[in-house]
Amino acid sequence: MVTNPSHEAVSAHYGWRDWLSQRVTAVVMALYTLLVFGVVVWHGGLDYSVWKGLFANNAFKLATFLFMIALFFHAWVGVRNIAMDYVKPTGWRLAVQMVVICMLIAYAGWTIQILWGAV
Amino acid sequence: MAKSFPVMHFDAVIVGAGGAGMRASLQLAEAGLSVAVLSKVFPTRSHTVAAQGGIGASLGNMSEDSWLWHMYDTIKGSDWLGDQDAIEYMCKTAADVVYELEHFGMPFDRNDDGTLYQRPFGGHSANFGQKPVQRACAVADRTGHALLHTLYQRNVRARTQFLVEWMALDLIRDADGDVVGVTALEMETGEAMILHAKATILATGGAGRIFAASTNAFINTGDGLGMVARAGLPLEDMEMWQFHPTGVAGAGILITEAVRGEGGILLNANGERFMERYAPNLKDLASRDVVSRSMDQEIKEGRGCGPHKDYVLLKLDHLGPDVIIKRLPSIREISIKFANADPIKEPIPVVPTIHYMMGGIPTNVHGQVVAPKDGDPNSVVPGLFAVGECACVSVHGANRLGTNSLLDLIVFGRATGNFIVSENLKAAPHKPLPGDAAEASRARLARIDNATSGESVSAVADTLRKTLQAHCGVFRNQGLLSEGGPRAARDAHLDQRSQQDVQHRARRGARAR
Amino acid sequence: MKFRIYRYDPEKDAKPYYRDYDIELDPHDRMLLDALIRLKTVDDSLSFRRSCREGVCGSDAMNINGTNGLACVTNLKTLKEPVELRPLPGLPVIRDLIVDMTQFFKQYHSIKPYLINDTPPPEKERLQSPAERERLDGLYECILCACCSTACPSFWWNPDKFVGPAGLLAAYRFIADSRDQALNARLDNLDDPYRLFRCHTIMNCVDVCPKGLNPTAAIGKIKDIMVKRAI
Amino acid sequence: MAASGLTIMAVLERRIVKPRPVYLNLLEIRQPLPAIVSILHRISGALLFLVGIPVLLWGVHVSVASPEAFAQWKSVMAQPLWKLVALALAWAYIHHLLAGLRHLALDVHVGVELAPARRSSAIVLVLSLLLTIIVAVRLW
Repeated sequence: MVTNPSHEAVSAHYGWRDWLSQRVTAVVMALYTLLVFGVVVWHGGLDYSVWKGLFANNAFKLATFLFMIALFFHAWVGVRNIAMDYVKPTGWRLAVQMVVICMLIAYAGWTIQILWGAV
Repeated sequence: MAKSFPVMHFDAVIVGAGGAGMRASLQLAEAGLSVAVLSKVFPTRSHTVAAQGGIGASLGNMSEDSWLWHMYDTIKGSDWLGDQDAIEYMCKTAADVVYELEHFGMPFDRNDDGTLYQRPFGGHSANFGQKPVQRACAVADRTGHALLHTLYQRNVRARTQFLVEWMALDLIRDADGDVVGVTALEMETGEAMILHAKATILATGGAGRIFAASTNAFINTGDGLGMVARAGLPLEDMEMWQFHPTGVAGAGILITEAVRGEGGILLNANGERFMERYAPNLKDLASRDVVSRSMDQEIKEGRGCGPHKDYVLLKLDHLGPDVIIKRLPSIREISIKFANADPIKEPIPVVPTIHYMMGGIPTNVHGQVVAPKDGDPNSVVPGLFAVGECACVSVHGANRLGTNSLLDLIVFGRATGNFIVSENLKAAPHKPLPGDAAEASRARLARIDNATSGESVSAVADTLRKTLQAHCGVFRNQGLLSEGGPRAARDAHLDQRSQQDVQHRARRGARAR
Repeated sequence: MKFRIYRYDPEKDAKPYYRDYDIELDPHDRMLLDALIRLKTVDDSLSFRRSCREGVCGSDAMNINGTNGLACVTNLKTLKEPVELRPLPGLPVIRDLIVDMTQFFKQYHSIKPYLINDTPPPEKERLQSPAERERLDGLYECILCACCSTACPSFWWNPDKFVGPAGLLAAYRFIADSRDQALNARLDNLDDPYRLFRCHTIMNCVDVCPKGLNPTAAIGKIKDIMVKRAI
Repeated sequence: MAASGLTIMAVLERRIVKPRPVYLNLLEIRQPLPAIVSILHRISGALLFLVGIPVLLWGVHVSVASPEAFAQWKSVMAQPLWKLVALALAWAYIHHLLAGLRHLALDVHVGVELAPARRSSAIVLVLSLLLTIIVAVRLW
């Protein structure tokens, strides 16, 4: 075994933002989960009127939107992490990441449509 | 097999990447010389890593101290047999080299004022033997580990070239008797090479593994001594071996003297602190040979502990858990793992165990190997240097003072590096290799490769170790030694085993003269 | 005692295989390394690294019954038979239990594992308070045995890009040193989705470290400092 | 350096011999509890991304559309197959959430020692299974 010191520092100079945003989005989602859980318990279950009422409330709509955006961002970082570990060929990895981005953008559009589209 | 080996050229080749080798390589690499350090293990696996207690230097951080007192302790410790000029140089330089290590980043323990903490140690005294003094700079009980890693790190910074898991085979001497490099084997591929060098430095460590019970690592097999002997050069003071008083009974693992420096005491089967009888002044902190002999005496006279009455106890529970955990964490770990005893609660069973080789390859203070020639007992062998435990600058005489081994590595590793740098090797041409540069190694490798029968290496080694253990113990006398010498030679079959080596050595010797 | 050992000799074997051993041990054989040395007297082709035999040099790291550890400090009594010995996971095998650690050391070197302080050194020591020195405890003791990095799934998938627990522990050892002046450069060097942020706090490193060190905690502190610096 | 001699780099380059085996048998390498929680975190995350998000969006979409759609959605969800899907997703969500909270705690240096980390991973594992069982009871 021959070991010689290598000195190349190969930092990409980014990384902490993704790491932090994944944590922040996680907190947002956890809070929203708590909120929905609370509402359901408060009403002692879910029927259509409660459900519909919730989605008529602008604050809840906004909260849901925030949750969805957090979810999509969280998912993006998470799935990218998975791809970085298991998809070795760079081309394939970029392709997977492109597909994921497209899916998430489409989901975001769908979310907007659900929340503020034709009711 | 090819007639000769491929050749690589360097300004300097260092064999061994322990404390001494890497301190020397650092001087050379930082001076811009092309230097290759070859080592049969990765550098941080070298035995320096196992040094525990400290490195001695009269910084005077705890109370007044002087390099003269350090020098006195060293000479007294050596049984007045050390080379006093070399000892003077070492003790005078000690403070500088320790400060240097600190600047390299070594994580020394500290005092409240931010200076280096120093602990008491066996044989360290103030005012020429009057009272104990705190002189040992330490990193908990992992001083060697911190030192070796710091040196490796500093060498990474200096971009030293390491040849890791390369085994040096033989010195190459030309017709003038000058050393012009070494042959070496890359262990992974089995490929042999010639490393052609303007300076060859042996830093191969001690040979503690020739004994059956040893505090030494498995790698301490004395390879460098063999290379020197095969090259027809003499060794010095080879009968002078230090027993460390406190090796874990049965396992041989070292328990640092710092344990006694921090207040640990030795007890016999009667629970008596017997060192008070043998050394009323320094007691448990007397020098190592004194403590080892006293322990051996106690055991011989039937006051040993355990079912076979064959060890004594090292008690430190009275220091309290805080001191043990902060200053002696590895000792606790070793004791729990190897002696089944948590020193916070119970004493550690210990016996004197072979520890350090005071003798070795004779050198001067520049690390130049010397040998008798034309009536001059200290004639320099051009091109060859030796540092560290394998060398005998003779700063340790017949018994090394605790903490002086790390000091020896650093002081003489650095001095040798500086001397070689001052020789301006960069500009000098390589001395040509002799035509048969690889012959001895080639013949030996061929013999091993082509051998179809023989004995088991481990069986021969075991016999040899037992002989050494029986004849070169704590008490050594004329009768035991003169009986043991020939027996060891017989065990190793030196008469028949190495015919080719011997013939070669004879040829070389003739030429060198 | 029964052993089952991963064997591979590049000169003879097309691929690795397992060989079973059953040997009588001596009562003095306490640790796994003692048993391996005894095995070697029976089968001298068996290859493994070893040196200090007391857990400070880091040579004899291997995968023992599925878990990375040092043979010299693994008590035989704690092992289930047959004792299954394999090389450290994820690194190329040179022979038997010996792996090529080049990749591991490359990562260690990449964090500049040495004190950086370009001010001229004082005549004596640079002062450091006991509290500042204490911050290095649990960091400097690493023996580079590679048990941690080769137990880390993130290192398995990206050994060429992820610094790994050992390297990051060393990085934090210098970040935490009051004498080091290269904090920003060190953080810049690690601000990378692979080099630092492959760590997902799986904590396998902590689980196997024979010195009881905690690379995960150190990595967490690096992330902390990096984020605080940025915000 | 003399022309006849070899440089270290030349030696290194010659050494690239045949490809070496790498030992990495995931079934034989023992994974501690925290590692199991961690890999389940990843698996559940992947599941939530691949199945969870589209099912969630579809569910919200149809359920708020009209009372009839809501009722229809409820009846679809009452089918055993969909119940199983819902249960799997519920487990994935609960485990991902709890394991995520554990990771957040580790990130702020809480429970990052070995013993508490083992304990917290056991808690996450057991608690997420328990909650999943409660969901299952509610579903059936």
